[in-house]
Amino acid sequence: MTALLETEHVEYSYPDGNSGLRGIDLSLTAGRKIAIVGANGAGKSTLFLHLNGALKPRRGVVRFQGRPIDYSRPGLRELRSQVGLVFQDPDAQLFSASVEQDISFGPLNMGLPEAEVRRRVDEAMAATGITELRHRPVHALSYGQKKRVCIAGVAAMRPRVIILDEPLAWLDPAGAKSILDLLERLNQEGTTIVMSLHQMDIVAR
Amino acid sequence: MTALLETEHVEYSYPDGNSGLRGIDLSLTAGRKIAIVGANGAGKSTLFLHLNGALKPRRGVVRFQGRPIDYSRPGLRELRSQVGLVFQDPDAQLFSASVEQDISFGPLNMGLPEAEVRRRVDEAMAATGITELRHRPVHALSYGQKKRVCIAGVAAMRPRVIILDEPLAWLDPAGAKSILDLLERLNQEGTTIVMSLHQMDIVAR
Amino acid sequence: MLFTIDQWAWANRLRDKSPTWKGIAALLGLLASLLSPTPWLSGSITLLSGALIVFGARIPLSVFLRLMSVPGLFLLTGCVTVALSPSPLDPVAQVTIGPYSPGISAAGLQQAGILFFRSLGATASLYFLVLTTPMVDVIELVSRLRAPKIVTELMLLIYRFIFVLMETTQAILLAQESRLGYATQANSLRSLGILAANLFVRSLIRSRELYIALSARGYEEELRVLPRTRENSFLR
Amino acid sequence: MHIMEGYLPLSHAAAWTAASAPFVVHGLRAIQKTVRTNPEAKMLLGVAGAFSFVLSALKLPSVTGSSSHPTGTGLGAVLFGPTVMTVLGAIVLLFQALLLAHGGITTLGANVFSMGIVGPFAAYGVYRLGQRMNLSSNISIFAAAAIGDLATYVTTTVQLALAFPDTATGVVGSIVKFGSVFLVTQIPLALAEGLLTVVIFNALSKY
Repeated sequence: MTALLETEHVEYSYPDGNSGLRGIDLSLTAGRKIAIVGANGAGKSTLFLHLNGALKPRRGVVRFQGRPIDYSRPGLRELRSQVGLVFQDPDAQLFSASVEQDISFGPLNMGLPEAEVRRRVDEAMAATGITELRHRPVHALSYGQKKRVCIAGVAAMRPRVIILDEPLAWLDPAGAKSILDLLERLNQEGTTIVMSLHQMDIVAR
Repeated sequence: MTALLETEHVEYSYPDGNSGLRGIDLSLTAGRKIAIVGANGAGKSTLFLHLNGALKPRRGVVRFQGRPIDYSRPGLRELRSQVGLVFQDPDAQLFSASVEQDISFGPLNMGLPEAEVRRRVDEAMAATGITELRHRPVHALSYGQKKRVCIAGVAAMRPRVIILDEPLAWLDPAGAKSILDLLERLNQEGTTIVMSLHQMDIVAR
Repeated sequence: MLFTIDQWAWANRLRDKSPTWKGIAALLGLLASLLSPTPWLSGSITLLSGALIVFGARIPLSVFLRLMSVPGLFLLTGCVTVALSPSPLDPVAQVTIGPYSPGISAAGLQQAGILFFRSLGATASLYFLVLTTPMVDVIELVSRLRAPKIVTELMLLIYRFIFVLMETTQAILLAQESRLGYATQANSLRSLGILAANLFVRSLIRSRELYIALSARGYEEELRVLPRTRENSFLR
Repeated sequence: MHIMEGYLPLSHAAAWTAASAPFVVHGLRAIQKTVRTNPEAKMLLGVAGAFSFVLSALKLPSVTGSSSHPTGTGLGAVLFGPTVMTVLGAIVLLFQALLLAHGGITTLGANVFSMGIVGPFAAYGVYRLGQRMNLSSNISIFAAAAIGDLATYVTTTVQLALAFPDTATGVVGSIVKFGSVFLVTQIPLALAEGLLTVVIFNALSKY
């Protein structure tokens, strides 16, 4: 069985000379739930941006389903419908004040018909437990609720993998537990889950 | 010996009806180092904003050095040069371009002569172990370094009390220990230290 | 907590009514106020809008009254200025200061009166729309008026990021205040400048982050979103 | 200085809207062209628009002690250019009308003309002139922001005077009336805005 996502000797350095990645080898099997643990600044976020094609390695190669990533526009479109990325800061990725509209963005970009988009939005909201937030403005939501909207926005695209950067950051234990439960459920429904965790999260749980 | 900071039956509720404080009585003796432990949303941050005059209680009274807080402009100026507040999220309180500039903000506002400001900035940087970061842009620092800059910015004002909201949040154990050591040192030099801790911090250490 | 109008727009009893109808009603109120030859019509529109806001949308009267007083200073100085004349032809009241004899003219007074009620009626009509209609619906309405796509896209982004940046601003203001940033006038100017510069730099970072995050969800050229669902309305 | 909802007669409201329209359309075309080659520009403009709204919601410590709000007109014109600022200014003015009840829908055209067109173009012109005359950047920026502000107020004054000519002395008399009421209060604010813009640019240069 080939790996779903793989990196081989991936190297990257930021234009401003900030630390990047040095020879990362990684192999993710489909269906798993994986946590990557490391200190701040260890490059987890940088790695994740490579897995979704947002960054291109300076050296080495990233493979999805055995094939090197095709960085052309249609290639990236295909990759991004399969590999979803949830960022750490919800305010960095929620662009519409309407929960419903924000979640519909990804599915619409995939070119799905409106009825299908609506169905997926409803399903993603149900799965993440935010159905009753449908008509609330994003700026009135709590931090944890915003996190759920972000996850729903990616889940509505039904990717094979969802990658989450520090999904537990800034959440209290109860909030963190409910996000972990949600990820567990998505995983059992067949989505591969990759997330980065902070050392503190491990110590505490 | 009178208490340095005292609250008596302090009540507060947010305009949006969010939970606030209900009848808080607190008495802090000068020179001590005190931790206030409570779950998220217990109102620790709200309480701290009262101690520094940023919020005015709806009922009850806050006393500094035995006298009720004077909420006039000069009264608050005096209070805030004596009671320093370090917020939980460093990104919310670091607003200058460079480390040195940020630390000088408080002392400059106190109207101190430039030479004295420089001396205090140097001292505060030395005390918090960030002298070598002096000319670094704030946004390029790690989370732990930012926390230190925040503490230095308040310490440079030489307040009698430094109040820290969740100083250990989101730090790994090594980072947390070094912040605790730093607070211990400031305390031994005569500064009263008040901090809120999350239950998790206690579990972890 | 930030903007009273926005808060009520999301939490009033007419929220889910068709934005098109609400828009048409507000427009009629605006036009009628502007064209009203007497204070009677514009005055009635003020009362009608107020009634719809208070009894229809169930927004407290105190909120409506407070909002009506927002443009009060402009209205008052504006109307007084219209009524005053450096040398009135038909003075109602006049004073002589050396060679000048300014006063209030009868025609000016009448004009100021009409103007006063006209502005109130128009303002109340606008309040009816904005207090009952969430901004997301207003943006949808703008797009139905065939505004260029880029306009509604920018409106969507600006509306969302007003709140993100506002939150940052309030946090920084609090932090600056607690380090005496606004203790004197000179301090205030300097602190405000630092705040604005910082906010600008953070805005640039935010826009970069947003681009990366939206690209990860397949953004290429257009910010496409679903129109809101609304049951049983033949004119959505 | 926002002209409130309903204050201008319909004919004037329509005329100012017609006067503003070509500038807005031109700005929109320029933006559309930029966005087509660089899709990231859309996010930048969106966040920049939000920034200018938030800036205008801040309180400006003024020399007189009364507080007002910075317009950010000069800042925006120098940073983004006046063409782009017209579009951002128009949307920000719309949001100010809808969220804060500053200004209005029927007076949007007139307000866009004074604050989104005359202000930014005057500020940008002064800034470029200052650069060409090799003035220090502090002086150019101060002058750009302060004069951009004043130009806005003068425009508003003319708009009000045209709508409400004095019964005896006509439009000119009315300009004097409105001018003396508004300008006296606005000059200190224009100076404060100029100072603030200089402080912002100096702080920005440290990044």
